[in-house]
Amino acid sequence: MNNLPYPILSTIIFLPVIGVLVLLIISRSQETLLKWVALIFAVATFLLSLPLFINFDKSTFKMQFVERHDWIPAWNIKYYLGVDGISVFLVLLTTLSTVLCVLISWHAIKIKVKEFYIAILLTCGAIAGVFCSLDFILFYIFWEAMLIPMYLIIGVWGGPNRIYATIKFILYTLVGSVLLLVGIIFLYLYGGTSDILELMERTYPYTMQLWLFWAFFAAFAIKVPMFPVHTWLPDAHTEAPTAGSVILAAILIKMGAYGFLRFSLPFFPEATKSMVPAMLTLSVIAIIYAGLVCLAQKDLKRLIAYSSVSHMGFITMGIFALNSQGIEGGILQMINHGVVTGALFMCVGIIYDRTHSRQIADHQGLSIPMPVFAAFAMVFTLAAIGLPGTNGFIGEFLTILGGFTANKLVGVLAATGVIIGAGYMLWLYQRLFFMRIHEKVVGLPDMDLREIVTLTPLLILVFWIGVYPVPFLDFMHPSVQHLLERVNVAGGMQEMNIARTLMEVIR
Amino acid sequence: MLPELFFAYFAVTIVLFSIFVVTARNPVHSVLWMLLLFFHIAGLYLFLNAEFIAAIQIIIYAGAILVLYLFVVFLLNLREELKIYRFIGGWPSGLTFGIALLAVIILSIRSFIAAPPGKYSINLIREETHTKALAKLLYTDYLFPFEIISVILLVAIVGVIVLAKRRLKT
Amino acid sequence: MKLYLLIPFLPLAAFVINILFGRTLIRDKAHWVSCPTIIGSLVVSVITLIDVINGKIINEDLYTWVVSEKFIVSIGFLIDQLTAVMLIVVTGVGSLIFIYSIGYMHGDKGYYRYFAYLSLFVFFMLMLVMGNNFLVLYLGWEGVGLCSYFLIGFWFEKKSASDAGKKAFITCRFGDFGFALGVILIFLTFGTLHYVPVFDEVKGVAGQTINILGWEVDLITLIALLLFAGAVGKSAQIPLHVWLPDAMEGPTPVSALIHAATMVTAGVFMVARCNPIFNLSEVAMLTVAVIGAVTSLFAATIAIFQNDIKRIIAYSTISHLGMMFAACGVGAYAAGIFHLYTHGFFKALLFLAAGSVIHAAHHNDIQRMGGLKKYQPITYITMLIAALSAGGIPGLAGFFSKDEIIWSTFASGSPVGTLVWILMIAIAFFTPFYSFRMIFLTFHGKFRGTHEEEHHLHESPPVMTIPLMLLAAGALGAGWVGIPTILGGGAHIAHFLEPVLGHPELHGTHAQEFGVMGLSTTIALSGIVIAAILYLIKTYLPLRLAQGFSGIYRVVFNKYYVDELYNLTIVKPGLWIADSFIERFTDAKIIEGIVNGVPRSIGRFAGILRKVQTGITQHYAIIMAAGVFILIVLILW
Amino acid sequence: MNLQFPDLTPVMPELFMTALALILLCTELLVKKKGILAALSILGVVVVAYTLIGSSGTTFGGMFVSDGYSTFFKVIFFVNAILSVLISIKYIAIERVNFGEYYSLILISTLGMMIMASAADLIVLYLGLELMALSTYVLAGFIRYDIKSNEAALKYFLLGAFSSAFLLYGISMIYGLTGTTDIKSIALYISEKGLTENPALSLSMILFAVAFGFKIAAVPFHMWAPDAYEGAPTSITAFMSVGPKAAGFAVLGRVFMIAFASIKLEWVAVFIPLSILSMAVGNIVAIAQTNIKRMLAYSSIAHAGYALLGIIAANNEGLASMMSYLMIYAFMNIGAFAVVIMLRSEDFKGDSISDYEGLSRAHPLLAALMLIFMFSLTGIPPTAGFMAKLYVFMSAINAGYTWLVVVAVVFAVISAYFYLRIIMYMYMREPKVEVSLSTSPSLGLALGVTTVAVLAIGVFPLYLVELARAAISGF
Amino acid sequence: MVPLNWYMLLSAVVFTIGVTGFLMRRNIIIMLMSIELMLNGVNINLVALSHYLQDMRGQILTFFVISVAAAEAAIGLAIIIALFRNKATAHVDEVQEMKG
Repeated sequence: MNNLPYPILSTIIFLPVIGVLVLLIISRSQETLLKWVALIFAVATFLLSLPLFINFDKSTFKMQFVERHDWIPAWNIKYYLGVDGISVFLVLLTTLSTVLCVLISWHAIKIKVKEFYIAILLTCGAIAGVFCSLDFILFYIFWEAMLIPMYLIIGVWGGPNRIYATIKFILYTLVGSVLLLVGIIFLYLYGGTSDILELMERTYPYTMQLWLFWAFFAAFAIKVPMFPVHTWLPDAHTEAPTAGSVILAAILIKMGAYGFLRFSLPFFPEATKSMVPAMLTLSVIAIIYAGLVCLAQKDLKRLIAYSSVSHMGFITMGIFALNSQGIEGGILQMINHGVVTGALFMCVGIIYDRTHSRQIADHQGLSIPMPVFAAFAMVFTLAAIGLPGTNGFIGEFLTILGGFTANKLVGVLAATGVIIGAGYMLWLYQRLFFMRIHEKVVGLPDMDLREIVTLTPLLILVFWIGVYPVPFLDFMHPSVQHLLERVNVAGGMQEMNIARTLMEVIR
Repeated sequence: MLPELFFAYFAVTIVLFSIFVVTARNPVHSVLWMLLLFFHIAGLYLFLNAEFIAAIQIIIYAGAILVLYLFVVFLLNLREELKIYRFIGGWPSGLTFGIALLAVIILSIRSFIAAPPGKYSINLIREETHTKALAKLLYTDYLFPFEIISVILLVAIVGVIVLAKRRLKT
Repeated sequence: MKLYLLIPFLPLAAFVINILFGRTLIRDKAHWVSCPTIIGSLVVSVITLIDVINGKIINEDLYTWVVSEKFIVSIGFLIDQLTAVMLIVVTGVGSLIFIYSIGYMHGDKGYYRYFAYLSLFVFFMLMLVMGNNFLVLYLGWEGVGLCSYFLIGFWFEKKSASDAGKKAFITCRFGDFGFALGVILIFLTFGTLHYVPVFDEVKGVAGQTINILGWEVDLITLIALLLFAGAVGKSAQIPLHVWLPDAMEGPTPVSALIHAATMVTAGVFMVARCNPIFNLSEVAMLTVAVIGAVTSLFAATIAIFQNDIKRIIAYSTISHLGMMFAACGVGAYAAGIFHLYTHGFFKALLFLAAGSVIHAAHHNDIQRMGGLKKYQPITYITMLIAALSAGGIPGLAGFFSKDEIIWSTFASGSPVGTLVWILMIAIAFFTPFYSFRMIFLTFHGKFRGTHEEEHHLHESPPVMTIPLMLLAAGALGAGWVGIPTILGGGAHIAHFLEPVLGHPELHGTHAQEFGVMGLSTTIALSGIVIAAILYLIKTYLPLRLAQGFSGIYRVVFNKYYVDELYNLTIVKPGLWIADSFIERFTDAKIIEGIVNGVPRSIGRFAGILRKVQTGITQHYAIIMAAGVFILIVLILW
Repeated sequence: MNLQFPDLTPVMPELFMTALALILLCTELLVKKKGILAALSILGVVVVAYTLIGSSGTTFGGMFVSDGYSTFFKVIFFVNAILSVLISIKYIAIERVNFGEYYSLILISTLGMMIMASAADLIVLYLGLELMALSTYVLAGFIRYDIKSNEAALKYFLLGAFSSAFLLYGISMIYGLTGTTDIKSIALYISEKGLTENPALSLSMILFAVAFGFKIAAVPFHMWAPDAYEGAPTSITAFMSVGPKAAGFAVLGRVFMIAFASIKLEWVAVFIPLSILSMAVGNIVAIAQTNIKRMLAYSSIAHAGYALLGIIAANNEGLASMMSYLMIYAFMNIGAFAVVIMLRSEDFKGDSISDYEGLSRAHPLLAALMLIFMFSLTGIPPTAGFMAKLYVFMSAINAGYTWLVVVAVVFAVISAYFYLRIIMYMYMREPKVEVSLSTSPSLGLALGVTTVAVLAIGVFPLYLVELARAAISGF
Repeated sequence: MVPLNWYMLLSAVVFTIGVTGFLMRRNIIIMLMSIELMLNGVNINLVALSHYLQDMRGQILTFFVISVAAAEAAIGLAIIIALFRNKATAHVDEVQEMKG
């Protein structure tokens, strides 16, 4: 139970909403004030979310900081929040990203400033809600509500082709989430409750599991995004404003992976097991396929977007490896990817703010005018290619280890993704920062204090997780163990059931 | 045998007149066929011991409604009307579905089972006279629908005024 | 007090300080941060070495690094005999190169950056050799690769430099791919990654097989080969050798430190470290020996025709690395490590001397040099010592280690050993030949450059020449710790390393040993002589020979077209697939075709469907009637 | 002879409503300011709503029943009437049809709906339906100098009369089969006499479905809707996209759930294709529209398809979900129309989708409201539209129609395309024309009420759900 | 005695003739008359049933139908007149401002 003096999870979700209300009453001409109010609320949310990290009880898999109130008694739907080792970091990542998104947009956003910060705060609040919800319907509401501000963020403040991108984004994700909705309703009616923990305790018939698995898969796979439903992401990333890309990369697409962990695995263990080969195959295809596509990109953001797909492939591979290393690696990689890819998008944003071009060819020799920035970008690039000592290594290694344990070929193929990753990232870095200086970048100012402040927390996280990941991993052990027990025990029961039916048939 | 003959006469004429109504080139002719049709239907009602209904069929339908139609028909440009084709494009499909509908309706009412007779036998109605029996019911059991009809007629009055008024106020 | 911790963390501290404050505060005083720290490391290393000699082996965990269920790995250090030797090589050679760099890099605008990277490199290299488990090894492994990437591409404005850096990193990644899988397989087999338990239990799993894609493969062999794949990448063996020559784009001291003395030898170190695993697999040993020997010869032949002074030395490095692997492959790990140790000195010296030459000549092409000995006497002498040492002239450091290898291969008694021995003998000819070709072309004869260039020629400053001289001393005498018993030496190093590396079974008499020694010496001397004939006396001959054997010449001169082959078979098709097939076809046409096609066809369908709404009331009514009809038919029949 | 005076308590709201309409007709002659009429009608409706309390019971020999079910629908009708009046005041002045009859007709039409909702006898039902329909025909053609309005009225009228003829034929058929027109007695007779297999009964059921399907604008009986919605005065479009549809659902629920209870399987089989087709045609054709009223008309067709899911579930929970759906739909749809109306000014039509381009630049608040309504119509939380869809999906899945819900959600995605297009125009395009809004306090009030309702129900649907459940409990 | 079915058949025929007329004719007034035909078809049915079931309900409904028909006719004709004023036509296929 929550032993803090305030309902921490509700605060995380709704403090941004309060911020939105405050923003609403401020005149739109006072842009500086708007920014500061948004920043203050974002920072406050972040600070208030820190007890999650400090006060978390690492010895139990049980939900913590639980809040539970009646919400729609007629449907037995509760306002039920809580975090465990799987979700706690995602919540923290969300609150951190909010702050960074506000900061990174400080000068980049020039039109409809008020709406922009409203949208940012709403998105982050809703995404935090997704990670905290322990009630299915509540979960789904946050899951979908996030789309509204995100639609605007990409569509209003995005690049030239933003309308296509945003419509693609929203329709793509809607296709998945409506199937999720059907699945949720089905589960809810089957179990008579929408309490996730309670539903998790039940066993479901195998055929039903299979159907529901695919329904859930539709939503989560699109969100992740897994091959072959990944094509919305490059467009969305490319056209979104920097903050939008950061939200997308850092937290939004984690919702999919989180969904797999929180729902698909424990709810449908047998179905998951029988679908593992398919899932692993898709993951590996994503890793290699997206990696190769990266080699062909000419647009900065598009390249990083595809690299995101590739990295998310590692995460899904880890998750569906169904072993401790894989899943913990997957969770850690979720955080890592959030940090690193988020940071890379910020880097792109910093470049874009200066040159207003996303073409790789328009930038060369950036490290001459911007040495500090080059150093920052280098660190994130290295983290992205999984260099030991950075966070990327731990996550990638654990997921590959998990994948290899589950299926050797998968592990081997995934490991090739590491080579390709080094290829495209270093090539990108070379084309951006090295070689003779391009005339367009001559005399660009280096990062200012705000930008340094924005990127530094991520830099610290890169090294912290890379050098000493144990504090992070410790959060996960009980929850992941519990999850695996659930998957494995249920699997045993399934076999028993099959055996029993076989016996009956024989008799 | 006589009732059947009567019925056959009425049935044949009703059907024929109906067809004439919908096929006549000249709307005035249509209205006039309609008039004849209504008289025959009224005759059929009489045959079914429904004197009052027969009476209002003639008074309201033939007397009021059809006259209204006639007025409006004359209001419109008839000369133009006679020159052009009377059916819309794609009328064969309309005809097809009309006939198809008739076929399925007939097929489905073949096995029609009527409900058991109620208390208003012919004798009872004769005893009380048809109009009185109907009126009693209208003012007692069917008072509520009767009141609704009054509102409907009111709407008709208001509606016609609103729609057909010539001058715009504002 | 864990003193040994200072060894890696002093350079790390130097890196942090330099990278944080270098640009603003330290600037051209960066060496005042880096040099003292590495000398400090050297001092501690020496102390540690003495401890080790006294029997104090350290195996300690600093802290737990990664925990996931059974997967528990620490940041921990193992300092045994092998490590101690490596520590001396790294910090010793490193210190000298650091000092040398002060002169060489003087005035470069990336001065602080250079020292920062160099310090970082030393840190990772030390982590690599000091780690007590495979994951720390991997950390160092990738870390040195990274620094190599930085330093090769140090002059990043040059496209060739940044290309070379990238190439080095990515080529190594191919090897690391195998290495990482090997590490994973080790964990899955032994449940731990720490050396001691793994090596203790390795005998227990001998003979086990593992199913890979339906093939039953010997587990130990697989692990060994996967690990060796990493070594092949890092130590630039065939087929992953292509990056090392290009790596010469970096500053010359970097080539000396990273691409000669330390990083590239990491592969040898790793194979030696994992000798309990390799020993159990004949196939793996055979592979190591053959690849090593073939690479060695291969690189030596290429070196003959190169004109870039640094590339010659680079190919020479590949060749020597091959020899070390060949030694390991026949079980003579100690010989390999011994050669690693001596090679560290003479090859670093060669590079530094070459650097001194380049410093004066401002280019790398030996065809445009000549007669430099009068301008750069110290450089000339030191380089001569290095070349003699490399060539295996008796008495010098290189001779003892090289001879040890040749003898070991000869005496291993296996057919492979004999084959390798034959190749080694051939190399014994080539090595002095190309070394002296280089020296003759550089220092002897007349200067062949422009007059203005000649004007600039001068001896390097003391800060560069002193390290040269110190290294020359090493190239001379470093081998004396391993003088074989038949020559009256104690073969100290072999005995010293025996607890870790074991002792190879050698079958041979003293007479044979003398015979082999004599043969190789003779051949080496003949190499020098032929070089002298071709490049000092009859200088017209090389050209004529090249014309006479133009086919062979062209193939070898172009490095057997390996780069071109890779370009054609891997890089080009890879990019083509990425661009034309996946990006333009699969992604844009198929997936996006469906993704955009479905909404588009819905939109088109909407356009058609709205035509039903004709605006004519009867049509509406007809549709209603049709609806009624269809419903009735649907329900009643 | 029994001339007992009937109990008037249950029918009180209807009586008051009639009186109100008549009073308005009379006052129109006296007052010059039409705003007073509007205020009067709103106040009157509030009073009528007040009389709803305690009006439960059956009267007129069982022909009229006032129960929870009818009360709930009457509340929808009142909401519809009040909001429609609110959005009309300025609008009909702009359209220069500011006549007092307008309000009376709205009220009479509402009266017709109320009678429909309470009808327990097919005769009453028919008359209520005609009352509602006739007044709506007139309202649709209210801008009589406008050819579009004429056309709308004409098409609506012709097809409406056509469909009610079908209804009558169905009534005659069932009358012949059962000898009664009382809904409960019909049910009793059918189940007692085992008429369930009789094709004539099925025919009659289908004819009912056709007539009601017409009122709720379900495909293929929807053809009138786009034209009528586009041509009718916008306020009336709002009015008739909610009121007659809700009334249609009210009678649909009562007739089919009670009278045809024993042939559930058959009528469910009728409504499933209707529902699928409605969702399909409504959502797909809406994509191709350029006129926002027409687009909303197709959207309204699609929403009928969703609400039909509640009917298809064929149980009390299904009905409750359908009722909640309609209530929510009333708010969000009228809200959307209120925005549409706001764009209409003296010399600017403002009903083309392209008129919304860049609306957020000049009128951010209005754009934000439209955004809420559009998302609500799409069914994205935390708006009420989501809860509406959730509830009907829940009841449909509960009844075993998971596949149907899958179809429904797929079409919901398609619907997102055209709803979000409006938002895209408002927020992501640059304005091409200067749009001046015709604001008025009443319009603002309507927008405020609908927005608050959409959001409040979206976040706290419990009251509505409980209300709907309570309403259905005595069914 | 004439069987009930005959009446019902007649009613069905008249009804569908009305339907067909409605579906085919261009003239709005004739369409209106077709609707009247349909209503009359229903009325025949109702009166006949009323007679055979010995129940007055059918006739009462007929009475209401006739009244409603009157109201409908009035409003329908008013709409036609309003339309005619704006666009001088009585042909339904010429009234297609709105479609699609």
